[in-house]
Amino acid sequence: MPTSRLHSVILDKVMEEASHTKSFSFREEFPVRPGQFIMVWIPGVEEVPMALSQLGPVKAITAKNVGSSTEALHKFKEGDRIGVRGPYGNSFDLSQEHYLVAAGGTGIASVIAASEALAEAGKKVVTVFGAKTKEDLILLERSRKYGEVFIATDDGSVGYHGVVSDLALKLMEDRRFDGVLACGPEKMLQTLEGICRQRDVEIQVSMERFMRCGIGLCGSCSLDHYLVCRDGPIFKGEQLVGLRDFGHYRRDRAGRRVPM
Amino acid sequence: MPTSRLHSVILDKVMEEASHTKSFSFREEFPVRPGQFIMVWIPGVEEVPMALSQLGPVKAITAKNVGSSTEALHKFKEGDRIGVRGPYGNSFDLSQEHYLVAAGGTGIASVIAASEALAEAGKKVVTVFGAKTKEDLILLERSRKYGEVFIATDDGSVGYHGVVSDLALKLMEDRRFDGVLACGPEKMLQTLEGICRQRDVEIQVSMERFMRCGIGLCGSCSLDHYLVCRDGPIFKGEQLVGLRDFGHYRRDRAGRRVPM
Amino acid sequence: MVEISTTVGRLKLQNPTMLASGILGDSGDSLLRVARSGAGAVVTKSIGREPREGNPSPSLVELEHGLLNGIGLANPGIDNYRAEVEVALQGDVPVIGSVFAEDVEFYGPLARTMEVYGVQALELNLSCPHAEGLEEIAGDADLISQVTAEVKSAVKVPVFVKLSPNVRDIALLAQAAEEAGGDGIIAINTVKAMSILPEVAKPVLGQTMGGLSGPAIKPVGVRCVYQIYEAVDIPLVGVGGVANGLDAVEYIMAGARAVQIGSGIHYRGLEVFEAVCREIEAFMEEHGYRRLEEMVGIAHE
Amino acid sequence: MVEISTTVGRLKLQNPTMLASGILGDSGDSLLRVARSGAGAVVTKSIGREPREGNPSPSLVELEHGLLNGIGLANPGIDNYRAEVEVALQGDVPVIGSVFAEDVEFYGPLARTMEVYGVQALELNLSCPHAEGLEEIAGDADLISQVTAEVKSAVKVPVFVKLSPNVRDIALLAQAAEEAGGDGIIAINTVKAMSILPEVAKPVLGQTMGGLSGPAIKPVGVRCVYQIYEAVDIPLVGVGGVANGLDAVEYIMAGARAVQIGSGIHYRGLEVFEAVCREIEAFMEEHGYRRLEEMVGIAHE
Ligand SMILES: Cc1cc2nc3c(=O)[nH]c(=O)nc-3n(C[C@H](O)[C@H](O)[C@H](O)COP(=O)(O)OP(=O)(O)OC[C@H]3O[C@@H](n4cnc5c(N)ncnc54)[C@H](O)[C@@H]3O)c2cc1C
Ligand SMILES: Cc1cc2nc3c(=O)[nH]c(=O)nc-3n(C[C@H](O)[C@H](O)[C@H](O)COP(=O)(O)OP(=O)(O)OC[C@H]3O[C@@H](n4cnc5c(N)ncnc54)[C@H](O)[C@@H]3O)c2cc1C
Ligand SMILES: Cc1cc2nc3c(=O)[nH]c(=O)nc-3n(C[C@H](O)[C@H](O)[C@H](O)COP(=O)(O)O)c2cc1C
Ligand SMILES: Cc1cc2nc3c(=O)[nH]c(=O)nc-3n(C[C@H](O)[C@H](O)[C@H](O)COP(=O)(O)O)c2cc1C
Ligand code: FES
Ligand code: FES
Repeated sequence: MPTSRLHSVILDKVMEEASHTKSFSFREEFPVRPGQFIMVWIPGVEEVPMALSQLGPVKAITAKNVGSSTEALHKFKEGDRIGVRGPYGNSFDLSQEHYLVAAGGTGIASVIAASEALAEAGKKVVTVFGAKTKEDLILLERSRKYGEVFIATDDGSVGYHGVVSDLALKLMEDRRFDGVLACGPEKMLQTLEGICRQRDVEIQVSMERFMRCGIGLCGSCSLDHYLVCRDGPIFKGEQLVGLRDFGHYRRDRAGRRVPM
Repeated sequence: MPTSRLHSVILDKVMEEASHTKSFSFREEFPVRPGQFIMVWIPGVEEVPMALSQLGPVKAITAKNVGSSTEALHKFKEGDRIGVRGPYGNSFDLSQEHYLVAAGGTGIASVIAASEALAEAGKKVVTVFGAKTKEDLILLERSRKYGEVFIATDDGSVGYHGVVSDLALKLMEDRRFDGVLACGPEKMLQTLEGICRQRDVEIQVSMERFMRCGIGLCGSCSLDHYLVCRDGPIFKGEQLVGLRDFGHYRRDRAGRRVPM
Repeated sequence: MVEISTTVGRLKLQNPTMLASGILGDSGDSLLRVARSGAGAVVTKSIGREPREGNPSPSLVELEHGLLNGIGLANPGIDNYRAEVEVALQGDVPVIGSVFAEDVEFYGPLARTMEVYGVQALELNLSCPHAEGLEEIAGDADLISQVTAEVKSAVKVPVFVKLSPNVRDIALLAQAAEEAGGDGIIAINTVKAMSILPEVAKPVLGQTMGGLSGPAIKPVGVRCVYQIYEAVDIPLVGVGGVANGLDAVEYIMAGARAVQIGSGIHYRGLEVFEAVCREIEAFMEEHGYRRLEEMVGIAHE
Repeated sequence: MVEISTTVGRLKLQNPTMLASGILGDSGDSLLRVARSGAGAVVTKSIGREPREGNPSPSLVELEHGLLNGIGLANPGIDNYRAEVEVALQGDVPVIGSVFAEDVEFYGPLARTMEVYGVQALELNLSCPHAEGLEEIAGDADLISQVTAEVKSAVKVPVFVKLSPNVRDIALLAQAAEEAGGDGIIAINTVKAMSILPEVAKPVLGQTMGGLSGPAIKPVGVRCVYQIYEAVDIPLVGVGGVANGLDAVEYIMAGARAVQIGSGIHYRGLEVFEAVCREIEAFMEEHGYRRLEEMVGIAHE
């Protein structure tokens, strides 16, 4: 797998998505499935895992400026080079017909490729998308191409005033979905997992953990006995039931188990 | 090329060919062309280049007991393991119709695969085979399967009393050959090359030099600017014309150019 | 039926494969999972006195013929590690506690704490090529002897000393460990190396230099084990580039009584332990060996 | 058009590729052929005082990720080598004479004789991992400094010192060579290694241990060049696993002003020199470098 080794790509376009979020696209052909991620190296800075928010011949990542690496990345322009390796991890199982896609914040970046694949396969997608405020809404236009979109904001600046899981619950009370795909803050995922379990709807969530290697060796990304980079990032609800860490603990850079 | 790396094979049969010569066969499938050689490791002893005297699914080498490695090899029995790597080197060009195959001593081992290939392709092969004495004649029966065989012995104990190059010349005076394939002592090859040049017959000879690597790196096998292991072991007459070393010098283990 | 159980001094192993230190070893759950995947023993991540965040990323990348890592001994620190050992111990195979320190004097207490946590043996990491302080110990026979002696007097479980190949004469260092009472030698740690990505004109690892592991270093590891076998009488464990049964046999014939596997997990998944065992057995059957022991060191004959 | 000519101290090279010592280097005809295949310079086989038959075979085998050799410095001896140098000099590229000796005091006279034969520079092999005597010099800064100083006082042509990676601190040894007047450092020689063929339970090399070259050692070579670049001011030549233009660029960015190629010939034939040059040019064009010099050491920035 030549592309899986660290190599560089030239940024094709840098797109402002929202106040603190940008998408970065690059041209490279490699086989990849919705839900997989790559390791993105900002040369001279650090390397972070990022979902592929676009999977065609032109790939893209969508990053929110929240810390040192993403801040550095946000300074990158068209024509600059970043290092990439991957794709890594497993992918969403999209074998059902009718999906609810639930995303919180930049979590949308991890699920939008699944929405696109579903739409392309002629399946039905409904998106519920939550953010703190109106300015944080990203990838909306693209999402709308794949199906209906419902919005929730913490401050009520647009759409439903409240958290995305509540909005998702309302939708699920109205309609029947075969499956839910979700990515966002872990508390949200935990709530959604509970809802789906109760309603007997299959849920798949994309998890995030601190990652060093991305290939199942360093152990940085452990979630109980799972390695998020290799066994995940996509987990079925049933895999998460009973885990000590899910929604409660993460591992820090030193490998300490710390409360979320 | 997995088989080209050193590995072991089990000796399938050990056949007494003549007083001091044995053939050792082993089963292994790999692509090989007439004239190529392998490196044969006698574990615990040394490694020597050997022609493949048989090329089918069962391969064979034919070795005369002349020194330390071949003496050790001669003690090996069916079921023992030897190390092999290869095949290495170039091969005979067999594109003509009517060949004279000239062999001296164990040199027959290097050309018999070519005779077989020619016969199988329905081409005409005449073999002239020279040896010191009757007891040294080897692979005769096989040679006869592929065409007429003429014999020369230094002591006249059978066949023509004299050297193989004289016998070859006589044959060439009687008949027209499109090409000559030869392997044997270098003086014999030199004589044959001269004869062929004069008569405008294409000659290909299989050369021997001390070899360490067999893959064109160590330089042990140099013949002027050629590497016998990589550019050879098969050389066309025209490649040898004008060389300082051909027929005159070889390189010893230290890389010294020494007279033959 | 052939017998692949083995012993490394007092340590009895159902099979000769162990998880190498630093791979998946910071969490007890992962160690347990590896144990259940068929490893004959598991070695913990090298644990130090304090939590340590390690080097900036990238800290593990795949190269063409091996892996390059500059993790820099990130670890949760000994005080946070009790729970992990306790989980790992549920695996019913020996858990070997790896420890490291920047100063010779800290090895004893660290080792003692690990022993209290319940590990069946200790591994002294004297050899990480990309963590400050450790490189000095790695090449110094006196320091190695001092560390080994201190740990030996602090604990009762067997003490194995893990050596670095980035030295002039590894056999000499193994002798120092033996003389100081070490119960076994683990060889080798990673080979000091680096990689540059030409397109961005920068070293790939955040820390610039790191350690090479995987297939590229197997011939170096086999050489080290072979040399050490001729120099000491204590048992050896081979590590470096083992990914299949023949790799393991090579180490065993060079003198190892067991092998550790790290990068091999990348190439073959967690099934590598099971697979290596089955491949060793197949080899032994084909070649008429009945007990693994018969192969130990026979390449020296 | 980009410019790949380079200099290594006083030595001017039309391109940055050289034949590494010991590959095809015992015959002048072969050196000439390599020169005509496009190498920017050729290094002779390491020549000693007496003819030397080398180690028992097998002495060069292909492993999965590199080559393992235990040739053991077989060479015709200095007295038989004049004719070879004379032929090699017809190639119109610099011929660098490599010499070795078992004793420090013999380096000077050997080097002087090579100079008389007409070589444009000398390379001191202080680093063969499988020839007795040499291993000792390889790891000893004092001996390296002594050899370098003696050769410097014996000859006028530039003197390059070739170092071994089988040491604790290669940068320290490079400093010793620099302080003693060395005009450049060549790094690295092969990595000490061995291989066992399980089916016959024997080491593969006739001499048991040998040196690993080729792709497996590139990350080690790049690391050494990078370390040495930070420690000395004299020019460096990188060697170890170069088979394509990007390999060469990696060494250059680590600090080398030229590269040597040995095992690469196995992987790509004698065309490797031409090919590497074209690939370096293509890389430079794509990335906007005009002169090779602009890339030297930039991974340190
Ligand atoms: C499989 C996977 C896929 C991912 N996909 C994406 C993606 O598509 N887009 C994306 O932006 N990030 C994604 N992340 C997170 C990403 O890897 C980084 O952790 C994040 O971008 C912050 O990196 P940083 O170095 O800039 O921040 P740091 O300096 O590491 O952190 C700064 C602060 O931000 C907090 N923080 C870390 N991550 C996040 C986050 N995701 N959201 C909010 N706060 C955070 C930290 O807790 C810290 O307080 C993904 C992570 C994983 C494991
Ligand atoms: C491409 C190639 C193919 C070869 N094919 C064969 C082959 O099919 N069968 C075979 O037997 N050998 C073959 N040889 C020669 C073989 O490699 C050995 O050199 C030879 O077998 C002697 O090895 P040894 O170690 O036993 O003898 P050594 O101990 O090396 O030599 C003992 C003595 O025998 C002499 N001697 C070396 N080679 C020969 C020879 N071929 N005939 C007569 N005297 C010799 C030496 O000069 C020396 O005096 C081939 C060589 C090459 C380069
Ligand atoms: C990601 C990674 C982390 C490592 N961490 C440690 C460590 O903490 N302690 C240690 O002694 N060795 C550590 N090592 C070295 C391994 O234990 C092992 O010696 C080396 O990787 C060679 O084995 P391999 O080729 O099977 O990987 C680490 C290796 C890797 C690849
Ligand atoms: C067959 C062979 C012979 C060698 N002989 C010598 C030698 O005589 N002197 C020397 O300094 N290095 C010798 N070397 C080492 C090479 O010059 C070079 O340093 C090493 O092979 C690494 O480069 P590579 O990976 O391009 O082969 C030899 C290497 C090989 C493979
Ligand atoms: S990130 Fe290293 S194991 Fe998952
Ligand atoms: S045998 Fe080594 S170059 Fe021919």
